[in-house]
Amino acid sequence: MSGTNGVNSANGANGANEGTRTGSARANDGPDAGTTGTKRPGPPARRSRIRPADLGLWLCIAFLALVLTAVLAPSLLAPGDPIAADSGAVLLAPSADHPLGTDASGRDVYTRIVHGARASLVVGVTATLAALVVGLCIGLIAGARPVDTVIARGTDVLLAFPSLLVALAIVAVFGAGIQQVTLGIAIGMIPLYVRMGRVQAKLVRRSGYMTAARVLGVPAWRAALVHMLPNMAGPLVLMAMIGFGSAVSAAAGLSFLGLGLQPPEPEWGLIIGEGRNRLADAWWVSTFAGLALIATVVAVTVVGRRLQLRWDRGRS
Amino acid sequence: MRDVWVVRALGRWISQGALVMWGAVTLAFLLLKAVPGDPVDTILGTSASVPAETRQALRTDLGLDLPLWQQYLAALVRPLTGDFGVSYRARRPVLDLLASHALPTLWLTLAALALALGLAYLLAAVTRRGVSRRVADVVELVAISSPTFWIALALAQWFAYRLKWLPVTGGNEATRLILPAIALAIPMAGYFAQLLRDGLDRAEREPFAETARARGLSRGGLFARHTLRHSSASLLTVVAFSLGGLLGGTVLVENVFARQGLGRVTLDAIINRDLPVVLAVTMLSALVFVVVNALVDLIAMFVDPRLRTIEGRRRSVREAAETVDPVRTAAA
Amino acid sequence: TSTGADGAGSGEPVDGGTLSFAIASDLEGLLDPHSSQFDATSTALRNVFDSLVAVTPDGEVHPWLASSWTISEDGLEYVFQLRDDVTFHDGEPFDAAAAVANFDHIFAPETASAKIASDLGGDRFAGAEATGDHELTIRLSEPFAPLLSALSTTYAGMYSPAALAGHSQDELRAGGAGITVGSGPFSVADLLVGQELALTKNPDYAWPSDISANPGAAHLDGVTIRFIPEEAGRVGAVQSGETLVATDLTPKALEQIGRDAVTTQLTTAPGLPWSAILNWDRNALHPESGPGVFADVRVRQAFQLGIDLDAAVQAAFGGGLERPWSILSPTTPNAYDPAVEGTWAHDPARAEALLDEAGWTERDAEGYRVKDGQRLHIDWLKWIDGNEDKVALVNFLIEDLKQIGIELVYEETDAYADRWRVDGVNVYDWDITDWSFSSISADGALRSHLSTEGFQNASRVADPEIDRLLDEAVATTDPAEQAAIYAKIQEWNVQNVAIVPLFPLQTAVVMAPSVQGVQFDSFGRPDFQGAWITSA
Amino acid sequence: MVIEIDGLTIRFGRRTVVEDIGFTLEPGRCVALVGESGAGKSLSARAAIGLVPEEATVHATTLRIGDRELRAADDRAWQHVRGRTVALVTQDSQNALDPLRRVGDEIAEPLRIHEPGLTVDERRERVLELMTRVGIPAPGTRALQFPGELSGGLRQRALIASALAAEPSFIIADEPTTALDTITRRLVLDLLAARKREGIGLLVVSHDLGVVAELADEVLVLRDGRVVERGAADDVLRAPAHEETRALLAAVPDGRRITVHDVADAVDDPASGADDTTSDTEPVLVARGLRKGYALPGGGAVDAVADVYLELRRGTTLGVVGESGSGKSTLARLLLAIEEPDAGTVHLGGEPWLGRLGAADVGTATSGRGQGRGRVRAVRERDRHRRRGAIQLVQQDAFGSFDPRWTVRRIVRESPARPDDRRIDELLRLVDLDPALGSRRPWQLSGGQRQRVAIARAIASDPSVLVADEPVSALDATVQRTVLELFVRLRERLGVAIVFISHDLGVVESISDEILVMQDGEVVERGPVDRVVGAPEHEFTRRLLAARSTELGVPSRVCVPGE
Ligand SMILES: Nc1ncnc2c1ncn2[C@@H]1O[C@H](COP(=O)(O)OP(=O)(O)OP(=O)(O)O)[C@@H](O)[C@H]1O
Ligand SMILES: Nc1ncnc2c1ncn2[C@@H]1O[C@H](COP(=O)(O)OP(=O)(O)OP(=O)(O)O)[C@@H](O)[C@H]1O
Ligand SMILES: [Mg+2]
Ligand SMILES: [Mg+2]
Repeated sequence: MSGTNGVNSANGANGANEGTRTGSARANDGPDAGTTGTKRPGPPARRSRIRPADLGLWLCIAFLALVLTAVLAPSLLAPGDPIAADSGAVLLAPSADHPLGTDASGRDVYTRIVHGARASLVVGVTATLAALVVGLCIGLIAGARPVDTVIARGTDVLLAFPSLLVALAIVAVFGAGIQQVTLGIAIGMIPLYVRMGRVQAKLVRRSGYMTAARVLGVPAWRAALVHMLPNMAGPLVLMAMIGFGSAVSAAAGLSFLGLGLQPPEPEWGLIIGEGRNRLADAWWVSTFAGLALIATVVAVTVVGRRLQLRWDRGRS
Repeated sequence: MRDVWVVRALGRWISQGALVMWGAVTLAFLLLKAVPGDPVDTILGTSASVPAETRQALRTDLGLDLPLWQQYLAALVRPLTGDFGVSYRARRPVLDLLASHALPTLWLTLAALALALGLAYLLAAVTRRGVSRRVADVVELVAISSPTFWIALALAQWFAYRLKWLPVTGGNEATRLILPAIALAIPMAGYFAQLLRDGLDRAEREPFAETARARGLSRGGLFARHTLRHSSASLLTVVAFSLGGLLGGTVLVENVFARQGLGRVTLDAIINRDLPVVLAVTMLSALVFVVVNALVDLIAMFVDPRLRTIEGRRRSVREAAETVDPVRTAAA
Repeated sequence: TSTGADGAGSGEPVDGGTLSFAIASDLEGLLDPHSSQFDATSTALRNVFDSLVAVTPDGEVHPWLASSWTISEDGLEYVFQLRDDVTFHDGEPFDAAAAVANFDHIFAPETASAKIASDLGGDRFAGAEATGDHELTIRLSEPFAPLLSALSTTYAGMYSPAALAGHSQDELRAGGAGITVGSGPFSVADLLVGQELALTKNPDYAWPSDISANPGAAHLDGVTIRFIPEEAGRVGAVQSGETLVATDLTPKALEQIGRDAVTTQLTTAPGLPWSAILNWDRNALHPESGPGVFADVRVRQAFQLGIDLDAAVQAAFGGGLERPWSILSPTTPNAYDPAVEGTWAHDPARAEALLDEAGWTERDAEGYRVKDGQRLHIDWLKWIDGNEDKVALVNFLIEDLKQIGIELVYEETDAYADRWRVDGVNVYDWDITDWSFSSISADGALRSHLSTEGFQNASRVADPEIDRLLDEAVATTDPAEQAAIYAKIQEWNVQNVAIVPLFPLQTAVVMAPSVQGVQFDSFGRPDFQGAWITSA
Repeated sequence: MVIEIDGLTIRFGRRTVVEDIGFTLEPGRCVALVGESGAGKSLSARAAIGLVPEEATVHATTLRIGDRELRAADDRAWQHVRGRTVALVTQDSQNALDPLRRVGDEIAEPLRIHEPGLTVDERRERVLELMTRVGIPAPGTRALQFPGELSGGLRQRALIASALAAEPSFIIADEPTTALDTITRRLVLDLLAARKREGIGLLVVSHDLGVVAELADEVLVLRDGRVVERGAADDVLRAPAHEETRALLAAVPDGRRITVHDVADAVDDPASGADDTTSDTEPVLVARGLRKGYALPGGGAVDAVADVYLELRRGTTLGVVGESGSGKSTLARLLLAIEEPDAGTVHLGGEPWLGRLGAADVGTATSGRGQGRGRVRAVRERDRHRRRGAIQLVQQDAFGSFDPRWTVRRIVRESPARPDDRRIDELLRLVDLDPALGSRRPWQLSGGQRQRVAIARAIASDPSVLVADEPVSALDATVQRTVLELFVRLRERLGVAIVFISHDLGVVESISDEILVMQDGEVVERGPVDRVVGAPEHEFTRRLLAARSTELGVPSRVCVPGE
């Protein structure tokens, strides 16, 4: 984690030289160390600092709240019907009635984008979660050596496939549709998560507390459950939060190619695809759907990174 | 001593490469066999006017009535003799088909990669601190988050249709390469730039950087002589990983820009269950993966002598895995 | 109807230059006209292959590779006198033997001809024979009037016999220089799969049909046909001057390009307009599931009357298109029946009455009609190409039908093959699909769709009366009689609703003003033999 | 030419970490900054070369180097000074050279910067000369190697060579010896002393008074960023006026054994272990013929532990010393049975604990793996599981040995004894921790506190053997001392036997009854501590001792608590 940590840890009190090799224990552990005479502010003091950069963070959180509303209760944000065509309102430019214009079938683009959030995000979340769970599990078993080698090579094989193509192939096999797309994207992402899972598992396995657990006679299964899983999960979950963006993009990409969700249900990639031939005279269709997608991914990434930073800092 | 690590690396690449190729072919084969529907229908259409005998003859011709394991064996062995079969759909030798499509994609990918790297280095070098850095951070984040096909659409819209600066459609002339390459490069450039900057930050906080500064080296000197190499070393592995994402991205970009290329061939082949083409593309992409990884490995070992020992490799893989966000890498 | 450029062009022809021409479809595997049924094949290869005869848009037949012909009294024997001055691009001479080789190829099973074999009469075609060096005799087993018009198409184009003999069917389909060898004004120079087809001028060309304005070799040095699948791409390519000619454009695209900037040729192709094909017998293989909703003629009629096609076509395609009334395009020679116009205008009240009558009286929570617990539901399975204008059109129809309580679901799936046939048996697991079928002869369009044995008879019409009418029509040589029979069939369709025409199959070709002398065939496909590019 | 600093104050935001410090550094003289960790030593020293972290604000009334006033100097101005007038030798020699560049290039860098006129050949010559000067053998080949290919000592010397390259008048050495093993440490000290004799001014930062005693002329003792005592080195070390100085001095391992008397004042709890009166003759831990090899990457193998025998009795401490890589940790892992040996056995409390049962009787390890499976069965983890609590480990990196998400209480509770809350409080008190700390998480503890938690967890199951692998190496000297005392006290009170591993002979000496000296996996010398220290038989032990005795140039008259 030192990498992401690095981005901001310039303000970490002890800078880069943390670690054990320097021989500079950080606390003054005098003869009276039993009493809590810590004079220097520890990590908690650092955490409470609020910086102006947080404005961006709060904006992102607010936006995500909006997106979440769109997923759970789209009608709150856009009461209209996202599917019903209207031959009287074809390709209208943004106006008071249609803040983001209408598409070729006379449907309100804003309504479609709001209602499209669910499909786009559900695919992203489900696929990412699935990949995450598989990655965690495989990472966890990938301890015993022969198994590990097999898994490592297997992951290599899978990584040789561009993940979008994997998703494509899955959709080709099982047909287009929301479950298939989710499955395809999940499978496409799995090797990455397995890889991360393995690395995390290795890190944890090699850690002092796993040695300690062994010495303490903690059974292997228990150590896996109480030490490995939670300690692996943290970084993985946060990476998944960041990786979620690519899942959403991939889903949109598939829909865009006509292989994802099927019209007339709204979905962001689909909306972008529907507007692609009308960019010259009806730019609003593709453009706004794309912006919604980008903004969501940015927001999730920002929040994910911030949490990751916190997690890292919490442990050093 | 130097020879030893090169030889060892060679052995590793060959054995792992063979394994990856075999696995890739097997997977593709299984997947395609799982696809419902008859490739013969793809070839002849579903019209009832085609007599059943014709269909059967074609099936025999394509080897589709052999037992599955024989088909699998053929899929594995025939490529070794340079025989990749005939595309079901295009009715052309697959090798021909790939030969004419691989090059445009190669150019596109290379151009995009070069562009992304160039942009990333520029950004990372110029926006080290201050306001510019904060702006760059945001811009890069947005770039990373933008779907390739959307960027492609936007670029086509503005630079080809509206401003008419660049041609709309695909081809191999340099001018026709620019827009697709940019579309592919933008998210990658953002990602690379962030990685680079991260690497620079990290390197600057290393003790050797302090030592170097203590010798009187300027910031620029530090960048040029020390930190640049360090951040590049970690970027390299990521570049290798990004290749997969890049190939995936070409599907979309080639689609938007009507470019001839592997991406579209693959898309068509998958949709049409054109097994020979899918297998060949799979092999090709696995081969590219293997070769590029080997190359990157080699370059990395030249850049970073620590990688020449096994322990060093282990450590660096671990570090890369810790620092790099591989999810993003693949989707870049 | 065709508007815009007239064939001749203005000013003196200029020699030289290469013209680029943008089309939508890739030609991968479609370069053998004898096996392909796709428009793109014909669009791309019209100038590569010559045909025995040529047909004007109004159906007049003119000599081309055949300088004259006679038809026997009983209409069963056609004797063609062939030109003796024709050579193929590879130097092979054109003679009766070469023509026979072509017909043999068309009907060879491995060719798996998807179109032309049937257009030539299918089983009626008894054989072609060289009755002299340059005399070709075609025999039919039954009279088949549309033979000549079928012979005029690119799909019946004449290959060099050497090319046919020297290449496998796979190679012919894939095509390329040295494989796709005809005798036309241009020869295939290079094929970049997925990208372009390069044609170069055949300098020796001296045998155009007498419809052609240019008696000799082409003025252009070459034609580059570029495949640009996205409409926006073709529009952009024309706007930016990357290509001088483009086709496959929707009315909205034309608006976008602007009529002043280019010359526009609009042709409504003869044959079946873009239509909804109603499946009368869904679940034919699973009778236990009951017949589909369209088994009941009242439901079909309600469907026809419930859609507001005028508004939908207008909204989906812009002002350029007139809605169709008949299953034959007005441009189909000797066949169109103007009497059907206005006979099935939007009438929701009548539609509702018909549905009530058919027993669909209850309504469910969402307002759809229900009978025996089943919702009145129609699956519309998308056929090949769902560009967004067509999708929009369907979306409007969905709304119209919702008003009268019918639920229409449009499925854009790539797995349509599964819904068409399983184990080689046609299944047709859908209520509606959509396509068009361009054909210079009415028989070509109607027989395939409405005869009991028709290969495109997706409605599963099995009406002896119609079969009889179709046979009668091809048996007669009197155009007026023919037109009367076809009128009956068109009226029959309005009553029985096998097919609902949705919008005219209009081919739009746009050309930069510098392009002159392009001629168009009945389908609106450009012929570049007489074309040139002005330097201005 | 002097460095003159006065009124130096450094702040991070509102936090002042260095306040009003001043000193003058002259050629040929050495000023030392000492103080506990975090006292501000490094920051003060860095201020003299203008390399305080960017986020810090620095004020000084005087900041002069030679006749240059550098208070308001920008980076460019500092660049002229750095390397040419003042050079810096950082503590972390492992990482202070760019691992991607050749050693020669790194040494040459100051020349490149400050003497751009030199030709390539001249520069190379200078580099070789420098390398010879700092005692790097075969400089020609070394110059072409990468830092990673050099041993720690060579790296440290290369670093010094690089600092000397542009012939600076002053060298700042920040903890120059901390992470080094004793022998290398000696070399570096000698090297610095020689530079001082050559007339270079030294500013040494260390919490190690041994180093200070040897090099410094003047000492500044810092605490919390303030000078609490300053004066001539001899005076300060001999007669420390401030208690901080005294604490620092007390912590210096001086080879004197820490005895119960040292810690007696803390013992008043009659709790556990004291009931033991049975004879000590029966050893609790016996290892026979232990052998463990690792395959080397690229073929070959290394014997990390080769044929080791040892016996350990109740209440005694066995010290294990040796250079880095000599196999100490591997031995520990074998004793704990978390690694399977290639050969040999371990008996714990008289019962088989590790290795093949049959082979135990033979006594010597004959061969590797596999044969005679039916008869000779290795002890399995299942057999050991119940007895795990009897042998426990204290690791060097206490922080790393805790699950970072857990509270102290939960960490201690993981012990196989499953202590309840009352017992945990008791244990915490036993290791001198306030039970209130039980709800904290590892990162909220100081290094010493963490080590105590680790010890508390280890003794919770009432082990008969405690294996401590470098338990104090990561702690600074003051804390080190208190932890050592804790070990002694626990040993006396609980009767636990301790295997104490360290690379630092001084530390081992102060706590052990017997010493085992390891080199390359083999035990080269063993015996009672007095005998080994007093009359070393093996050459290697002598070297370790030599390095130790000169380094600890601190007069042992200084006051030690409890004496
Ligand atoms: N970059 C920084 N940001 C914030 N605080 C810092 C930074 N660097 C050092 N400090 C703080 O300044 C104080 C003095 O640090 P300094 O490194 O000088 O200590 P030191 O005496 O060298 O300790 P050690 O023996 O551990 O090296 C410490 O409290 C430290 O936490
Ligand atoms: N898992 C392993 N795989 C391969 N070699 C190993 C492994 N563990 C230790 N070694 C090697 O065994 C030797 C002894 O290592 P060990 O860790 O026991 O040394 P040490 O005396 O504890 O050193 P240090 O003081 O640095 O901790 C070293 O050469 C080391 O490289
Ligand atoms: Mg320090
Ligand atoms: Mg060790």
